[in-house]
Amino acid sequence: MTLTANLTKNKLVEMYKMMVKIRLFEEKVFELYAQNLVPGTIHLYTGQEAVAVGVCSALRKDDYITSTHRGHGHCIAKGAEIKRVMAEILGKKTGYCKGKGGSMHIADFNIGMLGATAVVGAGIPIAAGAALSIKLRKTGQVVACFFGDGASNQGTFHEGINMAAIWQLPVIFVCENNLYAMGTRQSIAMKIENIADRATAYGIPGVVVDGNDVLAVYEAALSAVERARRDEGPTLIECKTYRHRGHSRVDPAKYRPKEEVEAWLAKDPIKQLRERLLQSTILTEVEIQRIEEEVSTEIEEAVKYSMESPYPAPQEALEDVYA
Amino acid sequence: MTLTANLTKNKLVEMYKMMVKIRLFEEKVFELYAQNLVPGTIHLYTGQEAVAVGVCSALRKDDYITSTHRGHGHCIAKGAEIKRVMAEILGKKTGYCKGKGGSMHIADFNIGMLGATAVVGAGIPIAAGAALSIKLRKTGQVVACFFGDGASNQGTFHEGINMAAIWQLPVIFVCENNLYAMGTRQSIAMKIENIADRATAYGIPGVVVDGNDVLAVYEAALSAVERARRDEGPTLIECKTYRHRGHSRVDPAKYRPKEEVEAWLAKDPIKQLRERLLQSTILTEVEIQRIEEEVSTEIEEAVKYSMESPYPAPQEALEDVYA
Amino acid sequence: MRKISYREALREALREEMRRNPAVFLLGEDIGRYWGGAFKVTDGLAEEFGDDRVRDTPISENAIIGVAVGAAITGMRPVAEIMFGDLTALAMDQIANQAAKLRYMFGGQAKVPLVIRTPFGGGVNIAAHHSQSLEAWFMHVPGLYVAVPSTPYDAKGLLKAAIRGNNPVIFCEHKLLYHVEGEVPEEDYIIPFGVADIKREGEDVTVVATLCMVHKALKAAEILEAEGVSVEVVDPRTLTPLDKKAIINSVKKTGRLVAVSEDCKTAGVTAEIAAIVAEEAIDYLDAPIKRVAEPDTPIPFSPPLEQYVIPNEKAIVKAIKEII
Amino acid sequence: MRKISYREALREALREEMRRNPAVFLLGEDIGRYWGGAFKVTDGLAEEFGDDRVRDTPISENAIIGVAVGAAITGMRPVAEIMFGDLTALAMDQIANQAAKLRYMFGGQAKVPLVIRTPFGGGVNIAAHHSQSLEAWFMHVPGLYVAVPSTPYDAKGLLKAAIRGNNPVIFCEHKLLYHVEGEVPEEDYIIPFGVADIKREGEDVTVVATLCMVHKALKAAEILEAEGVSVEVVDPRTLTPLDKKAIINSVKKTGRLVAVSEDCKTAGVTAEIAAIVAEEAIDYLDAPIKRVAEPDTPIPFSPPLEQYVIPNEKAIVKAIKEII
Ligand SMILES: Cc1ncc(C[n+]2csc(CCOP(=O)(O)OP(=O)(O)O)c2C)c(N)n1
Ligand SMILES: Cc1ncc(C[n+]2csc(CCOP(=O)(O)OP(=O)(O)O)c2C)c(N)n1
Ligand SMILES: [Mg+2]
Ligand SMILES: [Mg+2]
Repeated sequence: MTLTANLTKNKLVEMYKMMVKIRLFEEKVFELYAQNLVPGTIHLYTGQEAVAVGVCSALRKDDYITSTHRGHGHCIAKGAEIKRVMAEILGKKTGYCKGKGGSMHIADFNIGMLGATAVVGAGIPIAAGAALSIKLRKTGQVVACFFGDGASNQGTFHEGINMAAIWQLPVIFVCENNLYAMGTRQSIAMKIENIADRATAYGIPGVVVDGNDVLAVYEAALSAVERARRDEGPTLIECKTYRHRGHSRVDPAKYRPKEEVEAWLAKDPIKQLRERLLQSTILTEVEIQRIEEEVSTEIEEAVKYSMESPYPAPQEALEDVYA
Repeated sequence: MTLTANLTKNKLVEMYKMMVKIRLFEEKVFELYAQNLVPGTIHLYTGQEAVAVGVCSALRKDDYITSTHRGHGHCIAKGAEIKRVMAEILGKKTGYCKGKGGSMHIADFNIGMLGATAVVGAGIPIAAGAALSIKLRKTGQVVACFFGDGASNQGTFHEGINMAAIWQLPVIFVCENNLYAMGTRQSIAMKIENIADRATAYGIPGVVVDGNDVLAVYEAALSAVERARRDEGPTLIECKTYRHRGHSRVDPAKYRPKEEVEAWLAKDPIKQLRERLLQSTILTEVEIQRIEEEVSTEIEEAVKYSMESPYPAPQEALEDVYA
Repeated sequence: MRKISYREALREALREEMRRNPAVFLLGEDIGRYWGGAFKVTDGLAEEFGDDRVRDTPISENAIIGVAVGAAITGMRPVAEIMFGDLTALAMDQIANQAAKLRYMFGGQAKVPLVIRTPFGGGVNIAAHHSQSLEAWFMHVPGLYVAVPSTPYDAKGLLKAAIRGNNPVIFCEHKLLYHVEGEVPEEDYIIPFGVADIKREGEDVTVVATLCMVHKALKAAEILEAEGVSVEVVDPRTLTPLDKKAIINSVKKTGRLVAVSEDCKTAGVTAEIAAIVAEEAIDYLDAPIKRVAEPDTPIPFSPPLEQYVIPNEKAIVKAIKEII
Repeated sequence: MRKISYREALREALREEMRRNPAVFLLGEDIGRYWGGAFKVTDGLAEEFGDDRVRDTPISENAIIGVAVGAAITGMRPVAEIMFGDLTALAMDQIANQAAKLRYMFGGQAKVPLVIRTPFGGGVNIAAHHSQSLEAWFMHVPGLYVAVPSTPYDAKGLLKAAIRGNNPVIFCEHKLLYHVEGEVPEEDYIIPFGVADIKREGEDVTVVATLCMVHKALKAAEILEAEGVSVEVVDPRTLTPLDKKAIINSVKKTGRLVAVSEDCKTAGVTAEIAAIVAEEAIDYLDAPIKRVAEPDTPIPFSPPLEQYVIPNEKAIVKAIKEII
């Protein structure tokens, strides 16, 4: 991992801090889950932090993102308040969706986070539509659309990216290839190695990037975003990465060979960036320590806030069906 | 167009005759339609005969095909009786589907014609499924799946071909690229020129072939079929062709430039084969004349048969819902 | 008042709303300058508004709706056309799981001002994949509105209301109605959703019908008038929201209900109409409820078969007579 | 008799039918050796029958069904799993337009022996995209059968019947039933489609319920027994074909009907049940029909919200009391 000339020290530190925030947030969610405090299921983002942070760091505040069942990281990287993310995950009235959405459906329209859909692949045409809207309204925004390797086998991938391509829409398609869709290895579900090669089918560029190298992700995203903003159309970016935990809840992920897991844990994106920042003396051990403390404090506050928040009143279930 | 060593004289003459049969059949359907004798709509195959005939000539009798709204040619090429095809188009009880299906839903399971679906692209996973069945039953058959350029933008194309690829199924995907989906030029609906390039996305071979050259189609199909029969998996074959008439019924096809139409009419697949057969003295003018007469007679008989056939009784509408 | 066709009424609604609000745009297969829509509803609009606002799409129904959803939640007002109602089956995820539910899932953050126009119904011999009536599927999806205009007047007023509204609407047209003419004022008007129209007043029996069936019910009413039976024809105009009150009030007056719809009988539109009355107005009934609908079969191709399954005025007359 | 869970009963049915007939095979996402199905129904089957017959698929719902259709019409007997019932929306074209209609369109040439297993229902806090009950959509599709087993016994017998039959079946399971135990004989048996089961006999009111709601209806019946009200609980077991006779006979006896289902009320399962009785047995009714179902909202995530929308025994008791 080399540091890039494009990034100020501040930005690098911000990115590092954001990755730590996502990591510690997710570990806290896991902890709460283990204590039976989180209803339903959860899909943690640990291990993939470099993707959300690398991509969102290349976006403007008013740019949009769309997200998935594994979306906490995307929300936080786009700038969501973690206390409201946590409150939503706990089903509280103070959550972003008033408890109606939960972990799999967080949205914050104020920061351009257009929401997570739990139907795998369904966000792809929606992202293309937001990009069409941008183009028609001429606002110069860009959309980043996150989805997994598994999602790339859905019809929506084909139809949605094709439409974005023909209309040259300002959207970047970010495939987080963490090698598995639940217990299904990529090689069981497709014959090709690089999902980025599917870009050929639509006449758009496809790029493979080390998804555990936040700077590489950032650079790839930035150039795709700039391309989109120049009205040159979409790019498909495949980020090779790995989830540290099982797919959801209680999945022990026994389908993954031990050596594979270890190899990927050794490539932990946060550790990699930390080492680089230390080496290049952008951060000291003490500063790193301080960042972790700050983040931990913020998370503790978020937990406190969301634990103390009330549940919605039952009849609120009847609200928000129609505008 | 060069004649291929693989083909006996007999087979060449048969292929020629089959193309003529489809052409004259379709012109007869058009005539009947103009006389208000055909209910509903029709999508004629004229101009594309080389595709159905080239492909079906490479198949065994017990191989399967799936078809589309533009399916008369596929049926006939696979060996359907034209009188029963015509009867179905006219809504008669003697038709292949007892009048329940009509032009867009002809099937003849006895000859491996697994039927036409009028939902564009829907036949693609169905064909893959028939191929899976073959593989599980170990019968050594192959499936040929016909669909249009427009269909290649459907999610079913992506999902169905991907599944066929990963399971290495004995199916050949035949895209009849006639440049238009209704009034929509290919270039409006996709950025790429060769639909065959989409094969890359699935890790299977993609081949472009002159769809107006029946021998080229035959060769491409044959090698794909042999590959499939060797259990090496699917191939995507794109046949560049053109429909001579409008999309359906009364479409005057004004969206097509005159020069384009003329250029393609000059490449008429039947004319091309006829010239070649004459040149190589495989057929004489007289024999060609005789073939046309034979075919015309057969078609007149089919018309008579189907015109004289009764309509189904109204209450038959209630039959065949469940097995 | 001038008369125009249902098709023209729809086109006028689109044109007026596109002029009125630049956020309104159209997308769908072959709706643009090369074809003008399979049923010519959008004919000429690309010429006025350009290809950007009258956008031809690839054959990708699920993405057409998905793209429209994405545009709708970010400030546009898309009107998507699905060429045949049967093909909504390909887009059910984006319609029922995304368009209809995003607002709710996101706690009210999203607004989804999206209209999906699509023609349902049989009668033109294009068989099982191009002839269904699937309104009931959409009635069963909270978060969606369902419009079912039977006349040019209703078509225009409802479509304008749909486009100006902030909720996703399945706007159900009918292939056999496009050429039907009727009075339509030149002035701007909208028809609010959830307000039924009594298409004919009567005393002896209430017929609730939609789309083509309104016209067949009116014919049945005329036939029966000669026999001294007075039929009230209630056209809900939107199935969601449904003007229950109008239906119940009519049944209170007549004491008899025949629910008529072109869809398959089981779990169809008429089931819901019947159930509402059985729940909320059973005491006013003087006879069993009757449903007139298609038998539970796909739509066959051959004309005599198709005519057999599509309900006609005779079937309505028969049903009425059975409970009079 | 030995007791096993609903999940085990389903697995046994699959195992026995796979042993019995080599044409039976399974396909779906994560049903194979690495996961054994999201709800573990197929756990262990890949080990016995191999990956070819217990086939993991990509995340491609429409093609899963399409592939199954192609296999079914060429001699195989696929059992496809759609991981969550909500995702049938992605496969509606292959389910409703292809699987259900091919036989008819082709004039009876095709046989489509295809079973689609999928879990519906809420109660586990996984929100709007993983909790719906969509049986009514499928009841509205002629050519399909719809099974709704409420007990391990029914689950096994109906699944075996589904696999041996020659028609496409949507086999609706319920997430909250998988762990429920009940008596299941060791011997081979099948339960024919279209035969309701009176889960409890009673005199005063008929409750028609399916899936989880059968158990809640039985609880309601117990509660009311203490108050001297005798409730009959009719479980149709299959919604298509529907045992109308059993429902009507019960209503003839009790004079009262409460239809209960977990789906959204409008145009849902209870609408059809109510409509049938309003058409065919209204004269036997001593009170209005009642429907107990979910309000017309998507399923919310937060536990108090979700509990509010899912019908429970209290709601059933209340509805019964309103008409007693
Ligand atoms: C259309 C659809 N099919 C199946 C599921 C169940 N499911 C939830 S997540 C998941 C795996 C997704 O894999 P991938 O896209 O690679 O994302 P990842 O979980 O690896 O982040 C599946 C199958 C779903 N939610 N939506
Ligand atoms: C899924 C679907 N969308 C739209 C239609 C309406 N339609 C019928 S044929 C057709 C064009 C198909 O184009 P292509 O696949 O290129 O086949 P061609 O007609 O050129 O043979 C369309 C849009 C349909 N039948 N199915
Ligand atoms: Mg993955
Ligand atoms: Mg074409």
